[in-house]
Order: sequence, then structure tokens, then C-alpha cells
Amino acid sequence: MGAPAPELTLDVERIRADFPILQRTVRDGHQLVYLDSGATSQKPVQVLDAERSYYLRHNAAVHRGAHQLAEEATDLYEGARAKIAAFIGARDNEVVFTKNATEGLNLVAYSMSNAATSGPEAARFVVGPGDEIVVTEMEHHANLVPWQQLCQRTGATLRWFGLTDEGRLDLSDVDSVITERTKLVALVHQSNVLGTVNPVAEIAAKAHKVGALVVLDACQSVPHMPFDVVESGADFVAFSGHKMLGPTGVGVLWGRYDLLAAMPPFLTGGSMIEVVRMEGTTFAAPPQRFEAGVPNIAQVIGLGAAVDYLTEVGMANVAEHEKQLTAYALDAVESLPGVRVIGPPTNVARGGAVSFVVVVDGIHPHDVGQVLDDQGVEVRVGHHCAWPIVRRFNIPATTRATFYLYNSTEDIDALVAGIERAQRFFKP
Amino acid sequence: MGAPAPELTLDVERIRADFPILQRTVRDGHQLVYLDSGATSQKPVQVLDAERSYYLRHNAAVHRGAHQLAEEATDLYEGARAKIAAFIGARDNEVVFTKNATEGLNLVAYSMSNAATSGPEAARFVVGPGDEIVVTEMEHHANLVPWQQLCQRTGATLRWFGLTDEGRLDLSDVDSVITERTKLVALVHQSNVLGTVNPVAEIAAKAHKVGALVVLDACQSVPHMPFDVVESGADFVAFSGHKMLGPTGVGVLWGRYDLLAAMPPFLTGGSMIEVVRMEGTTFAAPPQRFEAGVPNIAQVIGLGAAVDYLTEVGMANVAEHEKQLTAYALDAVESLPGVRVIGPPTNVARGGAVSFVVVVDGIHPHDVGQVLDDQGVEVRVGHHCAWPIVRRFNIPATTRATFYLYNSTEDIDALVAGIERAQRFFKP
Amino acid sequence: MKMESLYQEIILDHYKHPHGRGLKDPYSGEAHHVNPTCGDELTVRVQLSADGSVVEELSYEGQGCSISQASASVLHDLVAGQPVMDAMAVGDEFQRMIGGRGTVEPDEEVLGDGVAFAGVAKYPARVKCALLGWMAFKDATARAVAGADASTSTEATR
Amino acid sequence: MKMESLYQEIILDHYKHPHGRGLKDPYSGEAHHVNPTCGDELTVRVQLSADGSVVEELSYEGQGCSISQASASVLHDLVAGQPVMDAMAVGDEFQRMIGGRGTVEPDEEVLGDGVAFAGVAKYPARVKCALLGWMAFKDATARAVAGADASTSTEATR
Ligand SMILES: Cc1ncc(COP(=O)(O)O)c(C=O)c1O
Ligand SMILES: Cc1ncc(COP(=O)(O)O)c(C=O)c1O
Repeated sequence: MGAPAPELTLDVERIRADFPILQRTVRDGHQLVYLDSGATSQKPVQVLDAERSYYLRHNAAVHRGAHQLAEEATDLYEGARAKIAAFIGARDNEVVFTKNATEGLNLVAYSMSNAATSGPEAARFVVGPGDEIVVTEMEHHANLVPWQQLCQRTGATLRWFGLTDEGRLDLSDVDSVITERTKLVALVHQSNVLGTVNPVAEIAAKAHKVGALVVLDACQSVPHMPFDVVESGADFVAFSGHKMLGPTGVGVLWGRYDLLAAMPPFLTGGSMIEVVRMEGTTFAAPPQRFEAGVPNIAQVIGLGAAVDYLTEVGMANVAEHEKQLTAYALDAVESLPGVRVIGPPTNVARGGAVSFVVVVDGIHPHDVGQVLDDQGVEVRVGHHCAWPIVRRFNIPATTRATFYLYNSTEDIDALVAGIERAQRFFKP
Repeated sequence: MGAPAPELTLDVERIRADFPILQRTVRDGHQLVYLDSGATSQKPVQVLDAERSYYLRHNAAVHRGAHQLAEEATDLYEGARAKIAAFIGARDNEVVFTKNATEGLNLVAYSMSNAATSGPEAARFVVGPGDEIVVTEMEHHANLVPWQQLCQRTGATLRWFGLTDEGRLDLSDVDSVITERTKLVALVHQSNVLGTVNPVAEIAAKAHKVGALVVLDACQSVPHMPFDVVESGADFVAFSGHKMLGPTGVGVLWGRYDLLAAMPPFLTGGSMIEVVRMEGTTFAAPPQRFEAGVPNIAQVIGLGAAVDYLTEVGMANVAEHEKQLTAYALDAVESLPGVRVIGPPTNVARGGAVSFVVVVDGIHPHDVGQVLDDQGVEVRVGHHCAWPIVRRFNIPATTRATFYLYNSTEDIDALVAGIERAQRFFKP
Repeated sequence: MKMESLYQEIILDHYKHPHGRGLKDPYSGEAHHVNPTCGDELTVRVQLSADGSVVEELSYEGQGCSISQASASVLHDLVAGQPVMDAMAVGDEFQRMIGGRGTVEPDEEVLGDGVAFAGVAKYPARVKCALLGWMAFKDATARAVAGADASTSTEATR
Repeated sequence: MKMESLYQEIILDHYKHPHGRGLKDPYSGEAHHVNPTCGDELTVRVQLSADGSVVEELSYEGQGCSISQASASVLHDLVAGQPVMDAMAVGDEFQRMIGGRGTVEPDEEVLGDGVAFAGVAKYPARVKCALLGWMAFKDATARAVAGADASTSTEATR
């Protein structure tokens, strides 16, 4: 077995009291052990209450009505924007609400192809044959496929950084990958499969030197560590509310204001216009320009409450807590005979996603997950929407445990016991 | 004054008990009179409870996990799809969830421009110079601007039907507007400003005769009347959950399966793929192909509960109830001296949106709305995201009252009293 | 009664009997602003002195609610004939009051009739109405100062 | 204990000692299916009799979990050497059982070892695993019958 359980920074018992779902049982009475926060986090009652109280007291279409409910709803919606902006060190008018991170990333990709048929102020977003978009081999499909599609629409070429055997970016060829032809570099901050935290500022500096834009997928970093958009070095940052204690149905795209202001719209319709005539339309300033239609009002308000909750706990504490759990888990999982961790084996520049495969006697990750589920331990199996990673490591899939502020070392003990059970069960 | 109050089909008192917000007061103690359901409807506790119980018991990422929570969440999500499909007479796999109707309409418009760089199966969606897209002068911006933008991206030409003085479509030139050049006709079922219900089947037949696709904006019809996608005659139908007792942050795009199956994807990322390689990606079958990323799970489940609620009340009853209210309101508002209704003056092929302007002594609609709000009567003022309509009628804006199943004749009495008060207040 | 705090007598007076309405020639700067939410629009023209230091003339034309129209009328009274610097200061003070959510004590010395709009601050949806003319004025003046081509350009008040 | 109802002894046996694994030549139809959720993949080849009425040979190769691999092994046993019509009927019955959420009483006469998969029906996330080989088989056979070009094509099991 691994090292003794560490003293944890957070008072997990107190936190868990805010998450009633963690009290439930699954599969014939097993206590739920939720180790799938990388897919989606659970929500504290504070978030549910914020949404419900909006509906029960203030529900109205924002930015459209002049009556009192509409005023109140607009205040709550814009108040949440201000909170979320402050949470990531941004200005309010740089925060665009989307339905998830995926939409935010697509927004940038489509605005870029729209630039070709927009005015001269959008010229810097135009890409075409001869131009290159750079991604990495560890991207989630959400930060890979939109760029493949942008290339398909425009004739630009997709290039990428490969991975080392430890699951880090292989930057040995950085100067031949990021070149004068590079128009945009899109990369993940923390890999949802490997846990790797990438040197974003360093890569962004290289990209900016050649005049390329930098898009950061911060889905697995904003929920888990202190994060500042300006310090990140990126020009655009996308993340999802549902992975950071917020409701489903809301994401955030942050962009540098000067870039947002020059960028053509993506989704068009109500609330994002300036003047509409049958012959043509002009568009509002950001962030409204990128929020077409009646928005996800309750969800944005819920995300505001999630940010309040996280701020109260303290993001540095959340990060420290997860670091402790990750160290404990890495140690325990690596010490299991026949089990191999996919991703950095050391707890440096690494977050709380522990992916592994059972190599000796080759139990398929799906089967490992099933045995774990049978004990109430909920992990994710498969390619985790990052198929190129499992191809790179020549494995069919992984079993992945991810941690959050409500997880304890007991959860990891249950994981380890479950893996051992799977090994016994599938012994040849 | 108008006619005596009619006997109503619905038991409004009983219904109102499910909508706690209707008990609240606004502006120094005035009882809330909510006449802005055309912008967004209020939500019954049943819908809020469905969302909350999802979060408290079953929250997990759908279609991705193999553990019990993920199974339950997926069942709830797909169960809601089945309910919503049944509600509109569709097959389950023809129902795509979006964040609002606006996204659904943009989805079709972008898929069409994406068709140019997709495989041969998408050929029928390609538009370019010489092709025409037909809309109407009564479209909401959500069903106008996306088509203007599609034309801008592709070089196609936008054409439109004008309006008669009564606020109906002027179809006198139908055969010169819908021609062999027409590739798509996009129109609204029921106008959110005028209340006009358009002869969709007739126009769809003309469009289909020339091989054009028909996109229907059903935002103001699906919530208010029995609706069947097949009978509608349209190929695509978009509507929003928040206008039909559902949560914010969810909309529906229905499409004929053979069309969806041939259509290129729009948003790309997780859950909509078949096989992903760095070099290229293939896509899942509909509806998954069009639902990229972790979806608005709780909102879809909430919309399922909304549909249950509406089904229980009965859509024919809802329609009848609103017809009664509309007749009463039209009568009362038209009989006010100096007040002019914008939209069909008779209650035929017409829904529950009553827009008006005070022409004698010209009180601006915004000021009328403010006086109403001061009495607790919440209406909408402005161009209602259908700016070309107010231009057409040469007015700055309108004041608009819209009705739903929880409105009573007393609400309309309050509206009328408020208009009279505004007239007194602004008397020169 | 709250409504009367919004619709002060002075506002209704200016609305019913606007000052300075009707576009005048010549002018050195013009701006056309629109409130995208409700469709109110206003064109404001300024004629600056030759050295650009004084707003010699301010005229406007437009359509909109009582608040936006009365505010344009008050704008005319407060700004026409004033040094540009002073006019801008009045605009800033007006904006500070209107955007203050009712917590800002307006400076009556500076704002004159403009203080009548203090009640608007409590109605966030009407803030843009009250500012429409003022934002157009700032824009028109900026264009005049920049010696920019004075042609009409549509720009929303944000 | 639920898990044992999923992982029946027969399934584990087929998983550890698969029948018919390894692609064979010649073949008249082939299909490569993928489960997009987890990445499991399977290539199935069929060799039909000259008149197209009998599945003379069925072989496969792939990677995946115990359920998908054992299911392919059972597929081989139930289908190889059988008339196409009968093989399709077995496939339909298998699919009916697996998709039945545990409410369908499987026909042991028809399914033989296949009934061991009855427990999968209660695990919706595993349904696609159990069907992977069967869907690929149907596809491969359809291609063989259509005399279609037997080249590999990727298609997901839906
Ligand atoms: C007729 C009509 N179409 C489209 C929309 C757009 O709906 P949403 O803003 O929910 O996308 C609305 C409502 O705003 C509408 O009334
Ligand atoms: C690294 C990463 N990027 C992008 C996404 C996509 O987020 P969503 O599905 O919420 O849009 C996820 C999660 O699914 C993720 O982990």
C-alpha cells in the first residue's frame, strides 16, 4: 500500500454537508464515492437555492423589459457576470456567457471563419490556405475538432505538439511548430486525462512573438486552482460552469476586450444587435454581441453562487487539498502491482486526474470501472473525449479518478480497494 | 369599455397556485400582474422540483459515464427527449437540444454554409450566389439575422414577404417571391408582436414545390396551441423552453430525420463524434451530432416536466383559454379612445399578443409601460426584437401584453385601467 | 408614489415643450445614436467656435420616450453656448448621477434642470433613455474636434 | 450481488478463451464498428456461401471490454455455419433481450450461450458493448449480400 493518509487542508465533512447527493447510496446500498468531478462536479445547495430563488421571485427576460422583474433579473444576471469576472481577474465586459466551454471554443473558431466575409476591422482573424493552427495531442475533442473544422472551412492547416512518454507536451520542436505561419495556438491548461498542467505562459509568449492568438481551454484549471486571465498569457479562455459547482447549461468565454471588439458575431438574433433593417444589421458591443437570444439566466446566476462558494472556501485551499489527494492517490495506485498510471507520475505541474490501466493480466478499463461502480465508486472509463491521447499511449482506454473539494482520502482508499477487487475478480 | 368578462376554460386560481412568483408584489405593494409571457413565461414549482431533484439525486455527465449516476442522468435526459418529441408529434431522434431557439435557427444556417466544405451527401444544403433565402417582414431578429448572415457568408440573396396594414403576410406576390431560385423559406408561426398566425402549410407547400426547405420559428406557437411537426409542413422547427414553462437555457430544434442525417455538424466537440484522430474526425448520427459538449441536462429535464404540466392541462385548453383572453383584451383595448392595436383587429388566425400604441396625444410606448409597471402591470415595450415590424407601421415602438394559462380577465382589467391612467397622466 | 419621482414636472414640461429641437445648419459635428433595446433614436448636431473651444449651437431631432426627449431638451439648455470643457463636465456629472442607482447626490449648481432626472437612476431600464442625447452630444463633439468627416453615423448608446 | 449477474461465468470464459478470433480469408463482407463512447472497436468478416444463403465462416478481431469481446466470441459460435436467415433471427433476439432493460424473457432455444448476456440489459451503458459485434456482423452480411465492395469502412454502432 501507499503512504499514510495526509492531513487535509479542507474540512471535508463540513463541505460534504452542502452536497446532499454525496449522502446517497448506489448499487444495493453502497455509499456513493464520487470520483468523476472531471466530467461534471456535484452542486452545493447554495447554487440550487440561488437558481430557485431567481425563478420564485425575479424571473424575467433580461435586457429586454423595462418592468421591475426585468430590472431585477438583469441586475442578478449582470451581478453574476461581475462576480465571475472578478473570480478570473477579468473586466466585466470581457466575460461572455455560453452554454458550455465547447460553445465558447466554437465561438472563436466560427468568428474566425466569419471574418473572411466581415469588415476590415476583422482582418486579423482571417485564416486561409498557408496559415496554420496549432493544437496539441492532449486536447479534449472540444479544443480539437472545432479547429479541424475551421481548417476544413478555410483551407488552413492543423499542426500539433506531440506528447512525451510521461504525458507532458513534447516541446522539443516548438520552433518548427510555432512559426510565422501560425495564426492561432489552442491548448489545454490542465489535461482532463493526464492531469498534466501545461506551461501556458511560455507557449503563449512564443505564439505572441509570431503574432498568433492563444486560446486556452481552462475547463480543468479554473475549477481547481487560482486563475487569472491576464497572468495566463492567453487571449481567449474557455471553461464550463458545471465542472466548478455551477449548473449545467452555462459556460464562459473570456476574451481580451480589444479582440472581442474587433471580432465578428457568431450566433445572431435578439439582444446582440444595434440596428436591424431587412437590408442588414449592425451589432452591439461585447459581451452582448456574443450573447444572442434570451440567455441562460438562471444558470448564470447559479454560476455566480458557485463562484461565491469557491471564493469562500478559497481557491488556494482547493488547489492544496487536491494536491494532497493526488499525491496520496498517485502513491497508492502506482504501488498496486500491474497497474500503470497514464500521465505524469510525479505530483509536479500536475492536477487531480489520475488515469490508469491494469497492464498485467490486461483488465479492460471498462471492466475495472464496472467493478468499482459495483462498490459505489464512480469513476470514468473510456477515452474521456480525448481519443488521441489513448492512441498515443497505445492503450484502448483508461480508468480515471478525478478529485474535488468534497473528496477525502477515504474515497481514494475505496478506489484502491475496488481496483484490487477487480484484479481478483478478473484473475485468469 | 369592452364586453363583459367571459367564462374561462381554465381554472386560473388553481393554476396560479403552482406559480409562487405570481403572489409577489412589485413597486410599493402592487400585486404583480404578469403580462410578459411572450418574452418569457413563469415556471411552475413542478419544473423547479424536477431540476432540483435531478441535482440532489442523479447529477452526472450524460452519455459519457458507465456508473450508476451517469446511467440515471442519461435515462432522465433521454426520457425528457422522448416526452418532448411526443409533445410535438416527432420521433425521438429528430429532437435536438439547443440553448434557446436562437441557437436552433443558427444551427441550420451554419450547417448550410458548412455544407460547402462537406461531403457530397450535404450537397442539397449548399447555397451561393444566385440562390435565394426567403423570410418575412414580421420575423423576430432570431429568424432574420441568421439568414442575413448566411447570405453574407455565401453570397446568396435575402428576399422577404411584406405585411398588410392589418399585420398579416402580404402573399399577393408569393409566386414572384418563392421561385426556382429559392433554397429556403424561414418564417414565424405566430408573430410575437402582432399575434398573427401565419398559413404555414400553404407557404410550405409552395416552398416544397420549388424544392426549398422550410424553417419554422415556433417560439410563440408550441407554448400556446396544440402543435404537430408533421402537420406543420415544415422541415425544421425551432422553439425555446423558457417560453413554455421550462427553465432558461434550453431550446429545441426539430428536423426531419433524413435532413438531419445529411446535414453537416455545427458545434463540434465531445459527444458528437464517431471516431477522432488528429488528422480528422467523423461524426455521430443525429441527434447526438448536433449536441456538442456536456449538454444542458438539468434544463432538458426541467423542460420535460414543463411538457408534462402542459399536457396535463391540455394544449387545446390552453389555446382556448388564451383565445378567450385575447378576445376580451382586443375588445377592451380597441375601445379605449386614442389607442390603436398593431396587428389583426379580429380574433381569427391570431394568438395572444396584443400590441398597441396611444396615437392621440402620442404617449410613447415606453412611458405607457412605465405607468403600467408603476401599477404592477408588467408588459413589454420597444421593438420586441422585431424591429422591421415597427418600421413597417411607421411607429417608434409598441406596448405589448401577452397572455398565458395563468392569466385572468382581472389581469386585463388592470391593463386597461393602467392605460387609462397613462392617458390621464400624460394629458397635454 | 414612485412614478412621480421619475416623471418630475420639469421633465414633462421639457417633453411637451422641447427646447432646441430641429436640426440646424451649419454644424461641425453630428452623431446619430440609437437605443438598441427600444429603438429610440436621436441625432445631435453641434457647431463649435472656430477655435473649437465653445459649443456655439446644439440642435437635435429624434424620436423616443419622454425621458429621452426631455433629456435632449435639457441638454440643449445646459450646453448650448457653453465652453466645451464645461459642457463635458456637465455631461460627466449627469452621467454620474444617472448611473448612480439613486445613491449619488447630484450637484444642482452644475446640473440645473438636469437634477430633475435624478429619479431615473432608480429605474435601470431608463438610464439609457436619459443618456441617449448626452452620449450623442459627446460623440458629435469628439467628431467636430477631430475635424472628422461630419457625416451621420449610426452608433448605439452603450 | 449484482455484478455477478452481469459477469456470468460463461461470459468470463468466452472473454478469456475467445472462439473464432483472428481475421480469416477469404471473406465476402467485412465491417469495422466502433463504440464512440469508449473507443472499443471490432472488425467482423463473414464468408457467405456462393448462393448467399449461409454464413460459412465468421471471424473477427478487435479490442474492448470483456462484454464486447465475449459477445463477439458467442456471436461466432451462434452464427458460423448457420443459414443467413437464422443468423439474423438470432441477432434480432439478442438485440431484443439486450435492449429490454431486463424486462424481456430471452428465448434460450434461440440464444444458447447468448442468454448469459441477459444481465447486460440492466446496465444501459454496457448495451452497446454487447451489441458491437452483432451490429458489425449485420453490416458485414449486408455488404456481402449487396455484393458491395468489401473494403473496411468505419461505422459506429448506434
Ligand atoms: C417569435 C420568436 N422567435 C424567436 C425568439 C427567440 O427566442 P430565444 O431568445 O429564446 O432564442 C422569440 C423570443 O424571444 C420569439 O418570440
Ligand atoms: C479539458 C476539457 N476541455 C473541454 C471540455 C468540454 O467541456 P463542456 O463539455 O462542458 O463544453 C472538458 C469537459 O468535458 C474538458 O475536460
